Amino acid sequence: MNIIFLIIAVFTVAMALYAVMTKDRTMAVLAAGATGLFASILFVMMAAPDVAMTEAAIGSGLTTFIFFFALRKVKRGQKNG
Amino acid sequence: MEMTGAVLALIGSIIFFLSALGLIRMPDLYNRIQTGTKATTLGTIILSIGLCLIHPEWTGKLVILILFIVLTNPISSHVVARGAHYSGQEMTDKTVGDALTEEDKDKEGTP
Amino acid sequence: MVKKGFILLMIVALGFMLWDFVGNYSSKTELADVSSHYVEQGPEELGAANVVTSVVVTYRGLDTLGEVTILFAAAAVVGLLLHLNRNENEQRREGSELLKTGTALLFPLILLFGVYVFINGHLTPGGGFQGGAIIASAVVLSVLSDPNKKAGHTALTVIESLSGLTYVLLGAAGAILAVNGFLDNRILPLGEYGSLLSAGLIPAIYSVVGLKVGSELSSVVISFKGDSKEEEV
Amino acid sequence: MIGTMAIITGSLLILIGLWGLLSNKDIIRMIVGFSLFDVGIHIVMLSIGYINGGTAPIVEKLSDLGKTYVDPVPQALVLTAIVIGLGITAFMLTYAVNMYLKKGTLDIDKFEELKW
Amino acid sequence: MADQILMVAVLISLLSIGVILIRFILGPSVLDRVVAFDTAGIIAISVIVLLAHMLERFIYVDVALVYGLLSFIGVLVVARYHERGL
Amino acid sequence: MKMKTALISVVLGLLFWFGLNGRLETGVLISGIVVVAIAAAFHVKDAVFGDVKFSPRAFIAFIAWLVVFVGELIKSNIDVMLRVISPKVRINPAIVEVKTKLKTPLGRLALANSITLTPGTLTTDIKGDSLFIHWIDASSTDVEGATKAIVAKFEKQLEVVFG
Repeated sequence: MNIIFLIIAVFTVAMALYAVMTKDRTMAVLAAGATGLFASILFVMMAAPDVAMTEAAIGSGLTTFIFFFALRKVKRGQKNG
Repeated sequence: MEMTGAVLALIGSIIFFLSALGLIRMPDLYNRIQTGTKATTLGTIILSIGLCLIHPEWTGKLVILILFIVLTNPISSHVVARGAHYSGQEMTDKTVGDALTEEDKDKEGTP
Repeated sequence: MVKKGFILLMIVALGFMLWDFVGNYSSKTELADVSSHYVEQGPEELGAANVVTSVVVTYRGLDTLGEVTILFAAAAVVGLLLHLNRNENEQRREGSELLKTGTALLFPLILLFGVYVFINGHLTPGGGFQGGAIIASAVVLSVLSDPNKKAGHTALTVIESLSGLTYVLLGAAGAILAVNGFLDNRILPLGEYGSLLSAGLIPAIYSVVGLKVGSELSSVVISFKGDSKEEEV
Repeated sequence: MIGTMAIITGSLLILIGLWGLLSNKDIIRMIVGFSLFDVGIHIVMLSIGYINGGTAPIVEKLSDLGKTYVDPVPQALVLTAIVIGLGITAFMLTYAVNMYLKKGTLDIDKFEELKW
Repeated sequence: MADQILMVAVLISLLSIGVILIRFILGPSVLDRVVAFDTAGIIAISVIVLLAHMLERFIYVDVALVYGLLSFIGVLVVARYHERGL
Repeated sequence: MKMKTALISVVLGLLFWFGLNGRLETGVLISGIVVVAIAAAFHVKDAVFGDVKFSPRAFIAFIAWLVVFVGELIKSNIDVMLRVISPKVRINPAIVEVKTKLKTPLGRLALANSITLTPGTLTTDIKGDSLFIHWIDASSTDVEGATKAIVAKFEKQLEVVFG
C-alpha cells in the first residue's frame, strides 16, 4: 500500500512542478487539473472518499473548466487587438 | 473464481501498459489517439469483468462504469481528432492520403 | 534579480517552518474527544451512515449555511462583473453532429447521476456540493456541444432562490420542532438504518443544497461563457 | 507511514504553489500557483486527521461501529475549503479577465496603478 | 495469491501512467498532451476500482464514476477550446 | 414518436437508477420515478430515441451487432498491440472518405463509435452522408473500397435497428 501511495505522490508533485515550470499557459492549467486528479487518488488512499469526490468534481473539474473559459476570453481579446 | 478475476485484472493492466507504449512510440497525434482509445477501453472492460467475478455484489455499478466508458471514450477521441484537424495538426510523413483536407479545399474553391 | 532572491529567501524560510512541522509529525492512533463522539455516537444519534455528512449538515450546519452564502455571493459578483464588460463578436465553431447526439443522450443521464450523488449523501460518499458540481458539469457539456445556444437564466434563478429559501426554512423548522436547534434533522423519524429514506431530514436538506449549488455553479459557467446572441439584438 | 508521506507531499505542493504564485508575472499562472497551494493545504489538513490503519468514516452497518475510523472533522473542513476555493478562483479569474479587457495585457508589471 | 496478482496489476497500471506522463511532458503539441491526459485518466479509474478492492470498501467505486465523468468532460473542454469552438 | 422516446428513456433511466443504488426499496423507487421523469423530459425534448424500431427482427439485429462489435473490439486490440510491439512501427495511415446509408442521429452515433473502436480506424469528422476516417493501415483510398472495408460490417445490422 505504501509503495502505491509513494508512486502517486511522486506523480502529483511532478505534475505540480510541470505546471509551474512550463511556458505555455494552457499547459499550466491542464497540468494543474492533472495534479488535482492525482491528489484525489491520494485522498482515496487516505480514507477520505468524500474529499476525493469533491476534489475530482470541484477542485480539479470545474476549476479547470472555468480556467479554460477565462483563457478563451483572453485569447479572443488578443486576436481582436 | 477469485483467481480467474485476478488474472483478468492482470490482463487488463497489461493492455494498459501496451497502450502507454503505443502512445510513446507512434509518430503522430492521430495514431496516438488510435492506440490510446481502443486499448484503454478494452482494458477497462476486462479489468471490470475480473472485479465482477471477485465481488459479484459490485456488478451493478461496474456495468454502469463499463457502459459509460464505452459510450464516452469514442466521442472524446473523435472530438480530439476533429479539433486536431481543424487546428492544423500535421500528419506524419508516411501518410498516403487526406480526403478531409481535399474536401475542405473543394468547398472553399466553389463559393 | 533582487526580487528573485527575495522570493527564494521567502520560500526557503517557509520551507524551514514546514520542515519543523513535518519533523514533529506522527500520525495519531486515536481520535480526539469531539471526533470520537461524532464517530461513535453519530450514526445512532442521527441515523446517517456517512459521518462526514452528519458533521457537514447537522453538527456544523451553520458553517455550511455560511459556505452556501459565500458561494452565492461569488456567483453573483462573477455574473455582475462579466456582464459589465462583454466583447462577444466572434462566432464559435459548431460542435460536430456526433457530439450533439452524444450530448442529447448523455445529458439526462449525467443529471440523474448528480441526483444520485446528492440524494445518497448520508449513505455513500458525496452530497450536495459534489452533486451540484456534477450537474454544473452537465451544463458545461451542453455548452460545449452547442456554444451559440441561449441559456435559461430565469429558470436557474428561480431554482436557486426557491431552494435557498427551502434550506433556511428547513433549518428553522429544526430549530423550532426538534431539541438541538438550527438544522436539526430529527423532526422526521430516523427510519431504518442504511436505507434511502432514513436519517430524518438529511436527504431533504442535502437535496436542497445540491439544487442550490448546482444552479449557482451553472450560472457561474454560463456567465463565463457569455451570451453571444444577446448583444446583436 | 501514509500520514508522513502525505504531509511531505502536501508541504512540497505548498512550496511549489508559492513559488509559482510569487515568481510569475502572468496573472493566469499566478492563479494556477494559488490553486496548487490550495491542494497542498488540503493534503496537509487531511494528514493531520489521519489515523494509522483507519478506514473511511462511513458506517455501513451499525455492527461496524467498533472499527478504527479516521477523523471526520478535518474532512468536513476540507470539503468546505474546496468549495470556497472554487468561488475564490472564479472571482480571481473574473478580475483577471476584466483587467485584461481594460489594459489589453495580463502582465502584472504593467498594472502600475496597483503599486504604491 | 489472488491479492498478489492484483497488486502486480496495480503496479503495472501505475507504470503505464508513468510512461504516459513522459508523453505528457514531451508534448510536442497541446493535443498530444490532451490525449495523454485522457488515457492517464481512464487508467486511473481502474486504479481506483482496484484500490476499492484492496481497501475492502465498495463505496469507493463512486469516486471512480465521478472521476471518469470529469476527465471525459475535461478532455472535451480542452479540445473544443483548441479548435476555437468554446 | 414521443411516446416511444419516453418509454425507452424511462426504462433506461430506471435501469440506470437501480444499477446505481443497487437495492430495491420503496424510497429508491419513489425518488427514482421523480428523477427519471425529469430525465425523460430532457430526452423527449431532443427526441433522441424517436427512430428506434421495435420488432423481433430489430432485437436480433441488435444482438448480432453486439456480437460483431465485441469481436471486432478484441481483434482491434490484438492488431494494435502487434503494431506497438513490432520493432519497426509499420503504419500506412490516411484519412479516407466513406459513405453511410444511415439517416438517424443515434444510428450515426452508434456507427461512428463502432468504427472508432474497431481495428485501426478513427472517425475524424462527419459531414452529411460522408464520414471521414483516419485509417492506420489504408489499403484503398477511394470511397467505394473504403466503405466496403470499414462500414459494411456494421451497417447491415444498424440499419435494421435504427433505420
